[in-house]
Amino acid sequence: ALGYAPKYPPNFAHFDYVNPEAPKGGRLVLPAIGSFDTLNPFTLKGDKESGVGALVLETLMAQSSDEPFSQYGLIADDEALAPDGLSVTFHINPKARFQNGERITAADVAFSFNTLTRDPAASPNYRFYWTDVSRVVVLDASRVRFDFKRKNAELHMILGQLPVFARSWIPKGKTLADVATSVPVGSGPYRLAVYDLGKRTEFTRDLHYWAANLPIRRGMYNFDRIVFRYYQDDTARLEAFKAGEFDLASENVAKNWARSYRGSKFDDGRIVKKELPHSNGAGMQGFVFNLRNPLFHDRRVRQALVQSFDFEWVNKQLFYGQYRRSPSYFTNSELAASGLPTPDELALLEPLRKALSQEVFGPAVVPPVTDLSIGNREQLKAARRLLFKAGWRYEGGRLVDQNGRPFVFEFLAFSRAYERIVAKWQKDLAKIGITLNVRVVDPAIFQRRTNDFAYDMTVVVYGASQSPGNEQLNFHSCAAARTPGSNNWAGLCDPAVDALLQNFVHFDDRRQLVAASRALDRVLRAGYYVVPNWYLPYHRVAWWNRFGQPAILPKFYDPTGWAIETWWAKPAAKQER
Amino acid sequence: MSLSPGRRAWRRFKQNRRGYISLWVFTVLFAVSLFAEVLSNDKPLIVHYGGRNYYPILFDYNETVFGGDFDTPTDYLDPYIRHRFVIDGNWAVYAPNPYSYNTLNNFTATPNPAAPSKANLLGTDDRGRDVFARLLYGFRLSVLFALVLTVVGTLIGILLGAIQGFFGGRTDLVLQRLSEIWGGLPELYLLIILSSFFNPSLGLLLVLLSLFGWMGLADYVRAEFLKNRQAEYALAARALGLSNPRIMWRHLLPNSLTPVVAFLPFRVSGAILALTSLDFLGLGVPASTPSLGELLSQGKDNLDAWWIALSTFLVLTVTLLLLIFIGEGLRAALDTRKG
Amino acid sequence: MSELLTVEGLSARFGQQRVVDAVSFGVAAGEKVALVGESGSGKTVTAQAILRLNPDVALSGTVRYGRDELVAAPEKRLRQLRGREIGMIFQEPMTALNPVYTVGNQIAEVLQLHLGLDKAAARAEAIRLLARTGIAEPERKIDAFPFQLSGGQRQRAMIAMALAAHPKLLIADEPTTALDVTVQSQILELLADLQREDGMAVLFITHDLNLVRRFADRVVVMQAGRVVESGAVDKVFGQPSHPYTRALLASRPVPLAVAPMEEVPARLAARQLSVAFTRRSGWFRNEPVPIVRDVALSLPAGQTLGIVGESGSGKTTLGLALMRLLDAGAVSGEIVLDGSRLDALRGEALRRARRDFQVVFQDPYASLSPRLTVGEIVGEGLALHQPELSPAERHARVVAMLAEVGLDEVVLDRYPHEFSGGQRQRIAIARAVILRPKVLLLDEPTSALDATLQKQVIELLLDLQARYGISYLFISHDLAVIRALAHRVLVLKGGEVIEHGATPTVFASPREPYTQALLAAALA
Amino acid sequence: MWRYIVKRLLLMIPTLVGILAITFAIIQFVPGGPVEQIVQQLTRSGVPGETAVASTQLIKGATGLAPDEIQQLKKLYGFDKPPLTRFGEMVWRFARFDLGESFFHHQSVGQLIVSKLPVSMSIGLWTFFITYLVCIPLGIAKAVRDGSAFDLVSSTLVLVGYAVPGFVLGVALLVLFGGGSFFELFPLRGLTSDNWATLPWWHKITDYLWHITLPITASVVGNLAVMTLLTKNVFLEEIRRQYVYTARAKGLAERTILYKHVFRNALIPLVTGFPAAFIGAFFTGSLLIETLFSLDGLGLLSYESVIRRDYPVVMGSLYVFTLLGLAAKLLSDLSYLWIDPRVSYEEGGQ
Ligand SMILES: Nc1ncnc2c1ncn2[C@@H]1O[C@H](COP(=O)(O)OP(=O)(O)OP(=O)(O)O)[C@@H](O)[C@H]1O
Ligand SMILES: Nc1ncnc2c1ncn2[C@@H]1O[C@H](COP(=O)(O)OP(=O)(O)OP(=O)(O)O)[C@@H](O)[C@H]1O
Ligand SMILES: [Mg+2]
Ligand SMILES: [Mg+2]
Repeated sequence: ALGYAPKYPPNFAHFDYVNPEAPKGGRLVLPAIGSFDTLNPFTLKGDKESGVGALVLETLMAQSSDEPFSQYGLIADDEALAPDGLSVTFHINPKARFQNGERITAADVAFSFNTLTRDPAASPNYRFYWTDVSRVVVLDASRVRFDFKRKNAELHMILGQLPVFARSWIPKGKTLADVATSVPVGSGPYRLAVYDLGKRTEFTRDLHYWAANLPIRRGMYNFDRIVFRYYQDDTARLEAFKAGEFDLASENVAKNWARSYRGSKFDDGRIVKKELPHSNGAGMQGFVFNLRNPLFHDRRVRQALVQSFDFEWVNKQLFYGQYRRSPSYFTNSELAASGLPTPDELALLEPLRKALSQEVFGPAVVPPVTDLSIGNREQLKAARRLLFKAGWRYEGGRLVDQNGRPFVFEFLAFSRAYERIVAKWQKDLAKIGITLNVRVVDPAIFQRRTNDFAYDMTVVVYGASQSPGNEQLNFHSCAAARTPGSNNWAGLCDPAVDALLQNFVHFDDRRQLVAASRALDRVLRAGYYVVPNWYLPYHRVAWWNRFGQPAILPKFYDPTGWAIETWWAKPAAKQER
Repeated sequence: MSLSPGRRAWRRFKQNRRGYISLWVFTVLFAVSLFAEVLSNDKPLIVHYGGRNYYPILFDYNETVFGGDFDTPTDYLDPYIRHRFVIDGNWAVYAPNPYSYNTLNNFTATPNPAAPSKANLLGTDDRGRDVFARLLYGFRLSVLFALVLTVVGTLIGILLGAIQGFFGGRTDLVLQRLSEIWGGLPELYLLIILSSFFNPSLGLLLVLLSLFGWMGLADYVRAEFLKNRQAEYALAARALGLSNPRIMWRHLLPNSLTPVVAFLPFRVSGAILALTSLDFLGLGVPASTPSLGELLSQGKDNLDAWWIALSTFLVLTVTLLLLIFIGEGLRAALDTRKG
Repeated sequence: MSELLTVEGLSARFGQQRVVDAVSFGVAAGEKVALVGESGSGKTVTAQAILRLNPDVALSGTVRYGRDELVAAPEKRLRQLRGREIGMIFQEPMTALNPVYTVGNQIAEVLQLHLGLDKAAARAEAIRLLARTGIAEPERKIDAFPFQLSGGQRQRAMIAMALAAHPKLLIADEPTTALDVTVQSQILELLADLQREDGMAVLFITHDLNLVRRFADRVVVMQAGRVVESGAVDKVFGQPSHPYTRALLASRPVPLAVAPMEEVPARLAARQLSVAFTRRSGWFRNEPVPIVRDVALSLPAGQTLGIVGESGSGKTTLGLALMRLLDAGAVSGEIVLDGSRLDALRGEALRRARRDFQVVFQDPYASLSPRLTVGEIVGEGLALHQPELSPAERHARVVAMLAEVGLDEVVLDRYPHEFSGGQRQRIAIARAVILRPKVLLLDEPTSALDATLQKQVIELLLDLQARYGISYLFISHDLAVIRALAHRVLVLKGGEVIEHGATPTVFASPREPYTQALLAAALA
Repeated sequence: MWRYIVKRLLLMIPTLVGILAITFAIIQFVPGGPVEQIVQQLTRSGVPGETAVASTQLIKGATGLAPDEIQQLKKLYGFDKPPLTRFGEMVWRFARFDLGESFFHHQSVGQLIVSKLPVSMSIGLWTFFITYLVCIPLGIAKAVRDGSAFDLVSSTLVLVGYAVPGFVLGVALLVLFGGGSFFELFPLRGLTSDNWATLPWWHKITDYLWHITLPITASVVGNLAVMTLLTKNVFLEEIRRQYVYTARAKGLAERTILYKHVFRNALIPLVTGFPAAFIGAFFTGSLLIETLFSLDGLGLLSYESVIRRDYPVVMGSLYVFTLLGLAAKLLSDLSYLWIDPRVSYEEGGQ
């Protein structure tokens, strides 16, 4: 665990969110989007298959789904972080076997690591992921050590996520690219049985799965067969679901959820439609102000614009009221600040008091709420007051600055969807004399322009995990603001923020991390760098009613993974069609 | 019996009842759409406020004029403002359909797209704009756009096809190759490049689509000319000493128009649809521009909101049918061997 | 004799316009009936009405063939009769043949359809038929497309097609217009043979009264859509009762005195003129086929050069070559017009020069743009070459010109397909003559005209020649016309000039046996 | 003749090089090259859907790629060489029919195209044939009965078919017959069933036909109108010519007259559309249908390669299809000569 005591004791029986008595058998058919042309999940090129990574391959450590970041032994049954924090040693479970029956050795681990970080055909993500690892040393058959370049609080955990495959998979002298269409030799619970490139894969449960009786696997992976079917089109996918071609659909468009998941099959209970709560961190999605544009330098201007956005209308009229406003950069988690600062937070904020606005020390800033029955006239008036204070005035029906230049800015979007979402705001802004233009561009151009920060405003997500870290620097630091292609979309460069960001580089326990996150959250929110959007605190899922689910939901999960891992087929239910 | 060729052509056109009626219907529809501003507008035609008359359809008035808060042009559909128009002897006359093509109906009760109701006869689109208003304006814009595009494309196509077919030989070889190269250009990339420089607009699309729109037709005209230039009447025309352009124009062209006329209606409707075809790249016209294409793509994205796709589809089909029937009439008018 | 075909009160209308009005006549089995009448009198429409070929025409009355009534008969029954029982020869062989199939294919089609021959047999039979119509090298011509044949050859292909299935009744619309006398008599003999063999009856339309006299048993005279007189040939021709018939008979072309030859400088001269068409033989080879060889000729100003020769001898080709209307690649030799080289002219210069030499094509129908009105067709050259004329003047000139060829002003806005064969020929003449060129090529200009009109046209031509000094290149197989008109004649055979001299000389003492034969047949 | 063909074949080379050169040049200016695409794919951050999908993973990759990594990527894709060199290499490869390697797929461009052929052929060829097989007789029948009720009704039907946008029709078919909401008659995806390989051959055929029914219906319906009306117009133009009377006088059946005599005269305009229709059937026509029915064909491939800037695929398929297109065009030009003996490609008009 990272900075806290793990929930499960060393000899626990099973995870809470599984049914240890779940019957084995049956089949689960799942949809996948697009197509695949490679069975090798590691290469840079190629459309990836959906199941191999999760079903055939296993990692050194396994993560539980009801804790922020805790790992339990899987291929490695023990892990030891060196006292100086500059290396970690994993001990390989002697029972660990590849699907071909060979023992998993330290050499396989090292080989996997080296392949992923050195093979030119591998996705550079792996290199980047473990960039702080200087080398891997095979100590003996069952022990392997990773040396670090510098101290890094989470690196040993991140190494626990290393997928391990057998050396025999890649013949000598070949690279990952040469084995693009051969399945990695892994140690996972399923074997790939049949595949039809681009269309379908079918996995069968490995009856000799070595880890079947480990506590972290008890009650899990209950299906005998798991099938992925590939769909290119969403409408077709939905129809196929309703026709029973696959078993589980999760929906991420509000309108579809409200309008398309209907019909007799839903009414008579053949298909279950559920909203499953989760605690996944939602981070912050929002319309970000590009501070590189002087137009947005004044905090009051930004605040005015935040004021003028009528989320309640958007949510009701466009999203069927399904979303909730994101108040925080760590929405939907304990990392989000609320109310007045706690002593822990104050301890971090107090030293910076001079550099911070007073608002930071008050209750955490929340976005305004409109009363739908009367509209947002009052919010608009408030926004106008702020603009007046910032020196703007009216001339010829438009808002202008001291020099008579009108207030015009452009919203850069990569899809028509945002044009729609912004339309109402556009209209409201017009009411207070501001012109908002929406520019929809091709994704490639969007990428190019976001890399160059060539926009006034665009929509972004500040992603947040349960365990924030370095990425926060990339989001908010001055250094990142100057680096093209970084994620500091706002161009935020504030010494106080930079100081707070240091808390993510070193921390000793989770409490510190929570305080650091909340302190940062307060400062960012008081700076009005984004117009907060919304998030969904539950998964929108529907499934054919022929499966059993454990009584307890995990906290952090995605529906498909949850189904694969913990569901079982109801024995009586008809499986085949 | 002795009527000028033009009159006779017109008579032949009229004899084609379907084409003639279609022409009338189409003209009337188009004429009506030219008055869209009066029929469908979020600005009242006339407002009587505080003892004075205002004409919002012609002039912009700030909200403060009507006792509102903002020093910006009035939103006349805002209940706050509407309320002010019914008290104190004030009144306002709204257009029959009180929405313009870009009017968000803030106040629909149901989420957007909203089904047809009293407030929005044909429902609203996915961001709350009145479908009827968009159809009306969209029809006008699309038809205009399509007509211009068709005329330009057809003229270029005929010209180049005629030259290739008539002169044959080297002219044909060279022009054909050039147009092959031209046709091989990655249109999509050109659009992407252009759209990274310019904001997409109708004009830009018009230019681009005309640049590529002539090619198919040119091949047909070329084929007809290749065939007809060997006819004896062409030889006779040459014997008269007519110049090449004149032979092409007077003698060959009228006899080579069959494919042109057959394609004409499809070119018009194709141009209407072309407005959407680039939407998925964000290269189409901005969604604020009312076009049938935009509606259609909305219909696609909101299939269960059947009123969008259905009404657009009906308008398109009717337009197309009218165009085709007019096209048939035109064909009959050009067919001197009948009537 | 029992009547094979009875036409009773047949009327035909195009729209409002009634062009055939209550026509009645009959044809008995084995009988030869001639249908005569001035150009545009409705002969062709009547003939086509019998088989109901033209869907645009509204018919009334009865046509009885054997036991069938044809005006109301179902299509299916008509189909059985067409081609098998009743054969049809069309007036304009160029447009009547399908341009994209070889003539062999088109003849064989009838044989396969009606006689059930297989492919090879049909082909052999087609060759035999072509040979019987007097086409040289029928094995080769059978694979020719219509455009590769001369006017006379096309006409004979058409005849072969009509006779292929041994019909009981043959309707022949001007079957010999493009044929010279020798071939003509050959064809007539063929018809007579078939009549003897199969008892075939013939309804034939012609303006050649000589032919009627020689060939027909009975004659029906039409005028303006009505039958004005009918009966046995001897009787009708002996004592014509109707004034129109009398007029018709009276207007045989009389030899006109040809002014004695004086030595005038040549207006048009050619030396070593040769034409060779390339024939596509398969994909790989282009085979040159020489059509005209080393022709030398000279045409003095204000005079007429008659070009005669059997069908397919290259007259049309020679004429077109002189007029610079063939692809430059196909023609070699020198052409001189008024002292300047015509063969060297190109582009714009050639175009401007064209005012001075005009053409009347052998097949007038094909040479008229289908989508231009007669007014436009005739006025076009004027507009181009005399732009100084105001539209009103031009209109007046066009109307006057049309009147001179016997067409009324009302036709100005009609399209070529709305005319009869003879009317179209006159339109073509009007188009060329209106420009008053220096040289005019007339390719069988009077073949479709009845005697009255023929005379009128010839007089017009002579008058123009006298007034404006126009030189004519006059291609015709009608030696009477040649003798009436031409100062000199040139006899072509197989593409070569075999005789060339002053008309009286050549006519009086033909040197070559071919010319002798020709003359003997023509002036018998 | 032979000379003309040779000339045309030789001219294909400059044409091809011209097209490739211009496209290549244009590509240099297209914003957002493959490296950017890859980087975006790798980092996949900052770009939300409707709402941020809540993450269960550590956001680690979300820190962007280091500049030297990007340099490496560029090298991997050969962007370190100057454009002219790259173009030269490409043309040389193309000359040997080596189409190169895809940026994003593991296959060579050649393999990629070949692997998508079954789908494209299925949709393309069937659509092509059915379209012509329906349109020509229908167009002829309409020409013969011009102005009749039959004419009106059939016009309206094909036009409605034309006006229904392909995707609407496709979706409608899917929803109606796919079994999700209404009738369960046809499968929703793919060319064949999952167990196709195990079926006896006659079942293979029926299974295949069963699968392609919906996609082909969707793609045919919209195609009918243009061809039908073109056929009708061309026939109307020809049907009143003199040679038709001659054919009729021979006693030929109306069918024979239409399908033999008139048809050949009317064929040129019909054949003119062939190359475009043929290439279109493979190359562009079926993107929507392909996605809708999860058929992995060339339409999708070429669209995706454009969007993803997979330049080797863009150029490779451009090359192949241009070549095919040029060949098809040559064939159609040659067919003119066969159809109408009067046509020639000699210099005309002086
Ligand atoms: N399609 C048509 N539309 C209108 N009028 C027509 C049409 N075809 C022929 N006519 C007219 O009908 C009349 C009779 O024509 P027809 O062809 O029968 O004459 P004809 O006796 O054969 O003359 P010719 O000896 O010159 O061939 C002519 O006056 C002609 O102008
Ligand atoms: N385009 C062509 N291609 C090949 N051969 C041709 C072509 N045109 C004409 N011919 C041939 O040339 C020969 C001469 O034809 P031409 O038309 O000059 O004859 P003509 O003397 O005018 O005969 P007619 O009196 O029958 O009109 C014929 O045998 C014909 O088959
Ligand atoms: Mg006639
Ligand atoms: Mg001739």
